[in-house]
Amino acid sequence: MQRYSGFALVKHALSHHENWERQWRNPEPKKAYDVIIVGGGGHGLATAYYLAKEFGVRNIAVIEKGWLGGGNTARNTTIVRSNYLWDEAAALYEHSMKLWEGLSQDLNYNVMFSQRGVLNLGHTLQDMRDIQRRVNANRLNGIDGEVLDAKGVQARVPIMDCSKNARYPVLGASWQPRAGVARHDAVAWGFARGADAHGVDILQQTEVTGFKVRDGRVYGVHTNRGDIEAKTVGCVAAGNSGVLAKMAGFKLPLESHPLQALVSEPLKPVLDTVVMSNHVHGYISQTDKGDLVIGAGIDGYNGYGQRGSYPTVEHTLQAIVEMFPIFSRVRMNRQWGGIVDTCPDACPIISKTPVKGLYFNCGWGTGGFKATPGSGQVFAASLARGEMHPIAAPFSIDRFQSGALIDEHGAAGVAH
Amino acid sequence: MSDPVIANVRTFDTRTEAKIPVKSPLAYAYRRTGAPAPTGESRVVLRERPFLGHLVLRGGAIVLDEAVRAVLGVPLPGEPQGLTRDAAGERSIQWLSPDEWLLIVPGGEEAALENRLREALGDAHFAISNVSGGQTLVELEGESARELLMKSVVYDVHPSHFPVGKAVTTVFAKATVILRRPDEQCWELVVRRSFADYTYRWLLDAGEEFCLGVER
Amino acid sequence: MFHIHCPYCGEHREEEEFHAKGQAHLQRPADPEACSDEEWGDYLFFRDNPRGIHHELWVHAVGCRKFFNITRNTVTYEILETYRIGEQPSFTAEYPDGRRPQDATREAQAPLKAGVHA
Amino acid sequence: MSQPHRLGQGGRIDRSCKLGFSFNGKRYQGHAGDTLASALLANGVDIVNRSFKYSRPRGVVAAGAEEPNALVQLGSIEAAQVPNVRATQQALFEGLEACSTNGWPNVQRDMMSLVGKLGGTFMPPGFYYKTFMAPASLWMTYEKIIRKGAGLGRSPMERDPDSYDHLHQHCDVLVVGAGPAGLAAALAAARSGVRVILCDEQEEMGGSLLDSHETLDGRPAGAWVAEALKVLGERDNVTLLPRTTANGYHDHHFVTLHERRTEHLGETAPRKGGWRQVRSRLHRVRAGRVILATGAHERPLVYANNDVPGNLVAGAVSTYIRRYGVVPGRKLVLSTSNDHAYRAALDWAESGREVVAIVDARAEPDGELVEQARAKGIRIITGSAVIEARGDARVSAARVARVDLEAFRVTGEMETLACDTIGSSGGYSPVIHLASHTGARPTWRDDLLGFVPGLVKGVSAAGGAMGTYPTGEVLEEGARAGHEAAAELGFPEGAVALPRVATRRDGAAMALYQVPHVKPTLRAPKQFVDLQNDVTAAAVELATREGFESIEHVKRYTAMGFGTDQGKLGNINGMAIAARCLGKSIPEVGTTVFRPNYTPVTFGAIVGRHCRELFEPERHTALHPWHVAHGAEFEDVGQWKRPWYFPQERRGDVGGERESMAEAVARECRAVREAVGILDASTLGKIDIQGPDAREFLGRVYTNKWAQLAPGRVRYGLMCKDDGMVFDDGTTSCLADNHFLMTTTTGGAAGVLEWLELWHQTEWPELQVTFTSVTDHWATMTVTGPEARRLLAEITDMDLDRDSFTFMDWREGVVAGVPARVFRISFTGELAYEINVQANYAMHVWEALFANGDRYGLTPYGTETMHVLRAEKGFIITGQETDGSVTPEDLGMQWCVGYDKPCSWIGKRALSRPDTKRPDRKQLVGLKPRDPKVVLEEGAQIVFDPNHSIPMPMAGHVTSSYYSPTLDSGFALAVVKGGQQKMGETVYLPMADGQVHEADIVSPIFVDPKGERQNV
Repeated sequence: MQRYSGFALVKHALSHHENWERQWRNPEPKKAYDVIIVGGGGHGLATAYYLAKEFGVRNIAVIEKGWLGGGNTARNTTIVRSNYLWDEAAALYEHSMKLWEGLSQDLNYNVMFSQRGVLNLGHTLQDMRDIQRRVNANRLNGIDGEVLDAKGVQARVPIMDCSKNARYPVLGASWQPRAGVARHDAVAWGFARGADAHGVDILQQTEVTGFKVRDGRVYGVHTNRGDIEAKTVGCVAAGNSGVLAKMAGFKLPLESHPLQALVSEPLKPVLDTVVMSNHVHGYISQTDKGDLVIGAGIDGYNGYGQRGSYPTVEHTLQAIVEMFPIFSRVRMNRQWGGIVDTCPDACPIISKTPVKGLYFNCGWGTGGFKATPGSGQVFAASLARGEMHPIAAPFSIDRFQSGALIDEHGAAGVAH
Repeated sequence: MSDPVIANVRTFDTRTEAKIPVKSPLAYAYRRTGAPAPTGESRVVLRERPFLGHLVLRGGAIVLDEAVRAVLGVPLPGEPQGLTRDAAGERSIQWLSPDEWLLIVPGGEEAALENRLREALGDAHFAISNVSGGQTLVELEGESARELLMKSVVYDVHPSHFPVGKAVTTVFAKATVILRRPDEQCWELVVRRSFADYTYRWLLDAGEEFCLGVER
Repeated sequence: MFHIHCPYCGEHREEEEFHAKGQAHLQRPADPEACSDEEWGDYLFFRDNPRGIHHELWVHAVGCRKFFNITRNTVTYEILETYRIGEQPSFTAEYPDGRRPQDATREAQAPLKAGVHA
Repeated sequence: MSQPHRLGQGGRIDRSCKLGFSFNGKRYQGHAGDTLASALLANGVDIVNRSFKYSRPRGVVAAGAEEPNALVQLGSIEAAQVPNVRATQQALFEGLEACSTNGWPNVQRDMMSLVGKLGGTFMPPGFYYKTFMAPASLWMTYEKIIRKGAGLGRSPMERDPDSYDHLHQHCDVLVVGAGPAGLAAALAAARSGVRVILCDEQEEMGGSLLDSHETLDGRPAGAWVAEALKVLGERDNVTLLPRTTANGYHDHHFVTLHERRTEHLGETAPRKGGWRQVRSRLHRVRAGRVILATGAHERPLVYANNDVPGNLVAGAVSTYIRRYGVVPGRKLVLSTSNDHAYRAALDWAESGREVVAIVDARAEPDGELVEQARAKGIRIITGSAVIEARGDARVSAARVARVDLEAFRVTGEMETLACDTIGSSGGYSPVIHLASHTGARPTWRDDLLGFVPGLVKGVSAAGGAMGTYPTGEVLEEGARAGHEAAAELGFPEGAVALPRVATRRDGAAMALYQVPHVKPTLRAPKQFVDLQNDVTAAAVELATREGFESIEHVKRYTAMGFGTDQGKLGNINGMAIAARCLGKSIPEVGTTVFRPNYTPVTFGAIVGRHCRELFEPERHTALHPWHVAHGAEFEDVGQWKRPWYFPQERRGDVGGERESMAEAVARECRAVREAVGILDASTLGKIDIQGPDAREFLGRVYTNKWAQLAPGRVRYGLMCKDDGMVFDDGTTSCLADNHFLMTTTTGGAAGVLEWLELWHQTEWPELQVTFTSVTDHWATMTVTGPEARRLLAEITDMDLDRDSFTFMDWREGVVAGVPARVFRISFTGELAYEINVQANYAMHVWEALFANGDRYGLTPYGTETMHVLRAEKGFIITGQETDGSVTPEDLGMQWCVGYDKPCSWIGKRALSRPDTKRPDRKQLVGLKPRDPKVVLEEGAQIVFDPNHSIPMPMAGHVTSSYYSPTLDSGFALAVVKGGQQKMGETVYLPMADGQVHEADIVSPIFVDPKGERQNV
C-alpha cells in the first residue's frame, strides 16, 4: 500500500499525480473464502479490516450489491459521540470512540475526525433530569461529559437563542468534549483501502440472492455472480438486513424507516460545535466546507425509497430557526434520505442467528455511523472466535424474548 | 341535576341560569394579542360565537338518524363531511366519523337536548358527551377568508371541493380544527379551548395582509 | 408527502392528518398466558419489513380518528389501496397487481388467514 | 456611470427606469428588467467572485439557475444579509448592495490566489484524506486553518426582519415552467375547466420565447407570450405564479413552489398599504397531474482555462444580448458541436460587434444557421475546437486546434485567436431534476446526447425537458401534455389552436464534452468541469485511476455536483470524462440523481409562520390569565404552559425582589401541609367513557380491577403497554354503571385516547364502548390542605361531611353558584377536593375561592410544589419515575395489579418473562441522605461500592429529589437494583465534584405513611 503523507503529496505533484495507485482493487470473486461479509458499508468494511488485521483471517470477501460506502455511510450527518445512558450501549460506543481517536493514523487515511464537542440540549425539566442521569452514568463509565446550564450553553454557542422568550427555552445541555464529527465517505474508503491492503476482496456490484444452508449451518451464498462458499458469513446490511434474514429463513425485530437530512449552502464558519435537540427535534453542525448539516428524527412509516415526508424537513428547519433565528435567511441547498433499520429498543443487534455460522450485525437505527470502528472490531472478534465478544454479547437477538432490552429510547432519549 | 331516566349514564348540566360571569375561550386572546376592529379595508372579519351548546353524539347512523329527526327536526348527515342545519340556521349537526356527530345549538339548549335524545334513543348503544366548555366557534367572513384559510389549513378549501354544507376536521397550522361552511358568506372554525389563543394569534398574523378585523 | 384515501371519510387527505401505526393485521394471541416467551416476543417485537408490498395500520388522527389499513409499496411509496379494519387487502405479495375476482372468491371460501382481524 | 456593454436598443429592459446599485463598494447603474448579472456585464465588470479552492477569478458564465460562479453576498445591513445569491437570478432594484463572497483583500487582487496557484498542484481531489495525519494531536489545529477557507457567503448575525408564509394549494394540473411547452400545456389544460397552476422561476414568464427570433403566427414570439398569459390570466381556474421555482417534487404529486414575492423589490420586504408583505412564500401544492416543462440547460465545453472571466455558455450570450441589451464583450470566439449555438454568434454580429470565428468540432456543418453565419461572412473553422483560453482577469485569446475526438487528441494546426469572449456549447441537458426527485431513474438517449426524465404515474414532461427543441414541436408536445392530463382527470376537450412556427433545418449535433488538449489531461492547464467546486477534468481522471469507478464515488471524491448549482452545467461533462477514462459509456458509469432543492430555498420560507410565538402551539387553561397576573413562572409540560411556582415579593419588601424558587416552593408546601393550597389541574387529560362494556374495557387496559367500582367512587389505575412497562396512570371515576370519567397525565392525554381507540377499533370491536375527550370542557381546581373542607364549605352547600363524602368519592353539587363535580382524591396526601366546572366558569369559581381564601391561608401552588408533596407521599409521576423500562412491580405497586382478573389485561403476560421476573431489577425506593442538608441531584447514579474503579457498576439512579419543608431534610425517590429487599441499607452517590453522598434506602413514603391526613 502506498503510504499517504504530506511528503507523498508533494512527490506525486511533481509527477502530475500520474502515479497514484488504486485505493482498492476490483477483483473477480473466488470460489470460496474463509469469511464472507455481506454489505460493503462502513461497518462491513471495518469488520473485514479488523478481521484481517487483528485476527489474522486472510481469505475474506466483502460482498456489496452497489458501490462500497454508498448506503447510510454516505447519507448520515456524521456525528460521533459515546455519551449513551445504559452500560451496554455506553461500553460499545466508548469502545468505538477510542478507536476513532486513532483511526486516521491506523488507516493512514485522514477521516477528519474532528473532536469539536457535542451539545445535547435540554428544554424541559424532565430533559434536564435525563441529561443529569446520563452524564452521571457516563462519568462512572469513564466517559467524558458535563452538564451545562443555559449560560454555559450560550457561552459555547453565542449565536444560539438561549433567551427565556423562546417557545421552549434552553435550560441546559450535556456536553461531551471528545465527541464530534468525521468525514463519512473517508471512513468507508479508508477501511476499504486498509482491508484491500490486507488482501480482502471487495466485490462491488455483487448481490447476495440467497444463503447456502445445510443442516442448519451456512456454507456459502448465492450471488448474481455465482455461488461463493464460506463457513462463516457476517451480514452487515443495515436497511436490507430484514430482506437477508428472510432469505435465511428467520425474522428480525427490525423495521426500515426513512431518515432525512439536509444541508445549507456553504457559509463562512459560524458554528464550531455540534448542537442536538431532541425536544424541538433538530440537530446541526457545520462541515469544514461550510455547509450546515441538519437532521432530525426518522419518518414514522417503513420505507426503502431513500426519501421521506416533506413535513419532517419542515419541522426540522423550524427547530433550527427556533434555536438559531439568524439562519432564517440562509438557504437550504439539498436534502436526501437514508434507510435506517431500527430495533424496538433503539439498540443494535450483534448476534448469532438460528443458522450456525451466520451472524448479523444490524439494527443501528440512527446511531450507526459513530459505531463504525467499534462495531466492526467487536463483530470481527466474534466472527473470528465463533463466540460473541463481551461488548457485543448483550446485543443478542434473544433479548426480545427474555425482555432484557437495552432501552435507549428511555432516558437517553437522544438518537443519532 | 342528573336525569334519572337513564340510570346507566350520568348526565350533568354544567351550565347554570344563575348570573355568573363567564369567560369565552377567546377572552384572553383579545387582551394578549389585541383585537383590531374591522375597517372599510378589512377583507376578513373574525367573530367568536362563544357559549353555544356543543354535544358529541356517538352511535350507529340509522338509530341516531331517527332520534335526531324526531328531536331536532333535521336529518343526521349520513354522508361523510356532511353538515346540516335547521331552518333558522341556529342548530347544526355535522358528521365527524362514521359513528360520531357534532351538534351545535344555542347555548342553554344542550342539556335538554341531550335528555330528549337519550329518551328517544332508549336503550340503544349510543353516547352523548357535552363538550360545550371545551370548544368555541369562530366565524370568518369576507372576500379573503378563503385565502386566509389556504394559509392555515392543509385541506382544499376551493368551492368546487368545499361546497356549502361541508365540514371537516383537519390540520390548522399545528393544531386541529373543525372547518365548516354553513353558507356562502361564512366559514366556521370549531376550536378547542386550550388551542384558542394559538389559533387566534395565527389568524391575526396570517390575516394582517387582509386587514383582518375582529368583531366583538 | 402521501395523499391518503381515508376509507371512512371517503376522500383523499394529506398525510399530515394521519399517523402510521406499524404493521397491519397483527393479532394479539387469544390466550397470552398460553404463549411461550418466544411467541410473546414475536408478537411484541417481530414485524414484517418487506421491500415492496406492505400492509400497514394507519390512523386518521386529525380527522375521523379511525384506524384503517393501507397496502403500500415501500420502495415506490405508491399506495395501492386503503381498506377498513376487518377487510382483506386485494393487493398482496402474492397478487401484486391486485386479486382477480376469482382469487377473491377462492379465498373467501377458505377460512380467514391467521393474523387477520375479524 | 456609463454602461460600456449596453446596446443602444433592444432587450426587454426599461431604459427609462434607471436603477443605482453597488458591487464591492463601487456604484453602478442598470435598468429595470436587469438581473444583477446583466447589469454587471453591462458595466463591464468581469470578475464577480473568486473560486472556492484555488481562488481563481471568475465571471458570469450563464444567465439563469445553472450559474455556478456569480454568487454574491447581498445586503446593506446586517439583518438583511443573504449569502450566495445567484446574480443571474437576482432582479436589480434601486439601492441594491452586493459584494463578492470570496477574495481578500478584494476580489480583483486576492492573496489566496497565490495559495491557489502555488498550492493548487498539491491539492488534487482527496488531498485532505492523504495528509494532516501526523502528528495526530495537531489535526484540530490543521482543521482550524482549513476551516478559514470554508464557505462562500456568510450568515447574517442578526434576526431576520422579514416574515414568510405558506399557501396550501390544490390543483388538478400543475405546469412547471412557462416557456412554450408550459404555456401550451396550461392553455390546453385550462380550456377543460380543470384547476391549473402555472409557475415559472424567472422574473417574466415566456422562457426561451422571450429571446427568440422566431415568429408565431407571423408575430414576434413575445407577443404570443403576452396574449397567452392574458388568456390564462382571465380564467378563474388558472393561477399564474411568476418568480416561483418548483424546488421539490415529493410523493404523490406534492410539489413545493418557492415564490419570491419581494426579493426583486428590496433587500427587506417593503410595506404595502400599512402591512408588511412576506418576503417569500412557499406554496405546498397537491396536484392531480404534473407537467414538467422545465426546458433544458446548455452545457459548456470543458477546455483549458475555461473558467477565466469571458468564457460563457453560448446560449447565455444570446440571452444577454436579446433580453437585456447587453453584449458581454467585444470580440467573440464561439466553440460548438451543434447548430443552435450559432445563434449566439449571429446575435453578436447583429449587435455590431466582432465575431472572430466560429469553431465547430464537426467536419461539415450544414444547417440553416450555419448558412446564415456563412452568409454574414463569419469565419467558420471546422473539425476544430477551442482547446484553451488565454488570459488572467479576462479572456485575451483562444487557442484553436484541429481535434480528433475518436482518439481524444489534438491533431495539429494550432491557431491563437485574439478575443475577449469565448462562447461554448456542447448541446443541451434536459432539466430532469424534479422528475428525479420522485425516485424515477432518467434514461440516457444517444440521439439527444442527454438524459431524459423517468416519469412516475401522473407526471409528463414536454419540450426541452424531454429533449424536444424545435419550437413548433415543443408547442405541440406541451399542448398534448396539457390535453392528456385534463383528459385523464375526466375532462377531455378539443385541442387548443397552436400558432404556426417556421421549422428550422438543423444539422446533426456531435458528442463533445471535454476537449482534448495538446498535453494529457493530468498535465494540461486546468479544464474545469464543476466551476463552483473547482473540480477539473484531471480530478475526475485521477479519481477513476484511484479506483473510484461509479459516478457516485467520483462525485463524492471530487465534490463534483455538490455545489449550490448541484452540477447543472458540469455533471454530464463529468460523467462523460469518467466514462472516457474507464472506457465505458455514460449510462454505464451511472445515472445522475438530483435531490430537492432544484435551487436553494430560504430556511425562513420553509419555516413559514411556524416560528417565534407560533413555533408550536402554546396551550393555556381557562385560568391562565390569572396565573400570568399573579406572577407565575411557567413550566412547559407537553404543549401546555403550567404554573411552576408563584414567587411573591419577599415579605416586607413590597415592590422589591421576588422569592427564589426554593423559597416560593417551601412556602407553598407549608401552606398545603398546614393550611390550604390550590392547583390548576385542568391540563390533566379527561376522557368520557360510555357504554355497557365500559367497565370490561377498563379492566383490560388498566392493570387493576374495575369490576366492583360503584357509582360515586373513584379509583387509581395504572396502564401498561403489552411489554409490561408502565406508560400512564390516573384516576377513573364511576359516574354510573355504564359511564366513567378517566383522567390521564397531562402529556399523555392524546396518546392514551388513541391507545384506547386502537384497542377498541382493532382488537375488541365487539365491545360496546365509546371514548370522547372532554379535557377542554372541564376546568379542574385542586383545593388541598387541612383547611380545604372549611374553605370549600364557604362557597357550597354540598354535604362535605367526612363520613358521607369520603376519600375516593365524587359528588355533584353547586360551587360558587356553578354546577360542579367534586372529586375527593389526593395527590398531596392532604385532604383534597378536585373541583371540576365547565371551563367558561372557571375563573369565577377560582376567584370565589380566593375571595374566601385569606382567612384559611389559601395559597396558589405550581407543579414544583405538587412534585414535592406527591414525592413525600411516594406517588410516582410517569415519565419521571418511569422511563419505559419499569413495570408495576418495579414500582412496588403490586397492590395495583389484578393478577387474578379473568382477562389477560394489557401487559400481564410480559410480567412473567425471565427478565421481568428477575429479583435484581431496579425497584422504586425512598432515599434518605445521611446529611439532611443534602438534596441529592436528580439523575445521580447510585453505587453499592464507592471505591470500585471506573467503570463503576451502577445500581440505579435518583428519579426525584427535593428539600422537604415538612421533614426539614432532603429526600429522594430512586430506583435501585433489588431495592425493595434492601431497606435500611446504605448506598453511595459519587458526584461530579468528587463528593460521595451517602443515603439510606427507606420506604418511598416519607410523610404520613398510614395515609391519615387525606382522610381527615
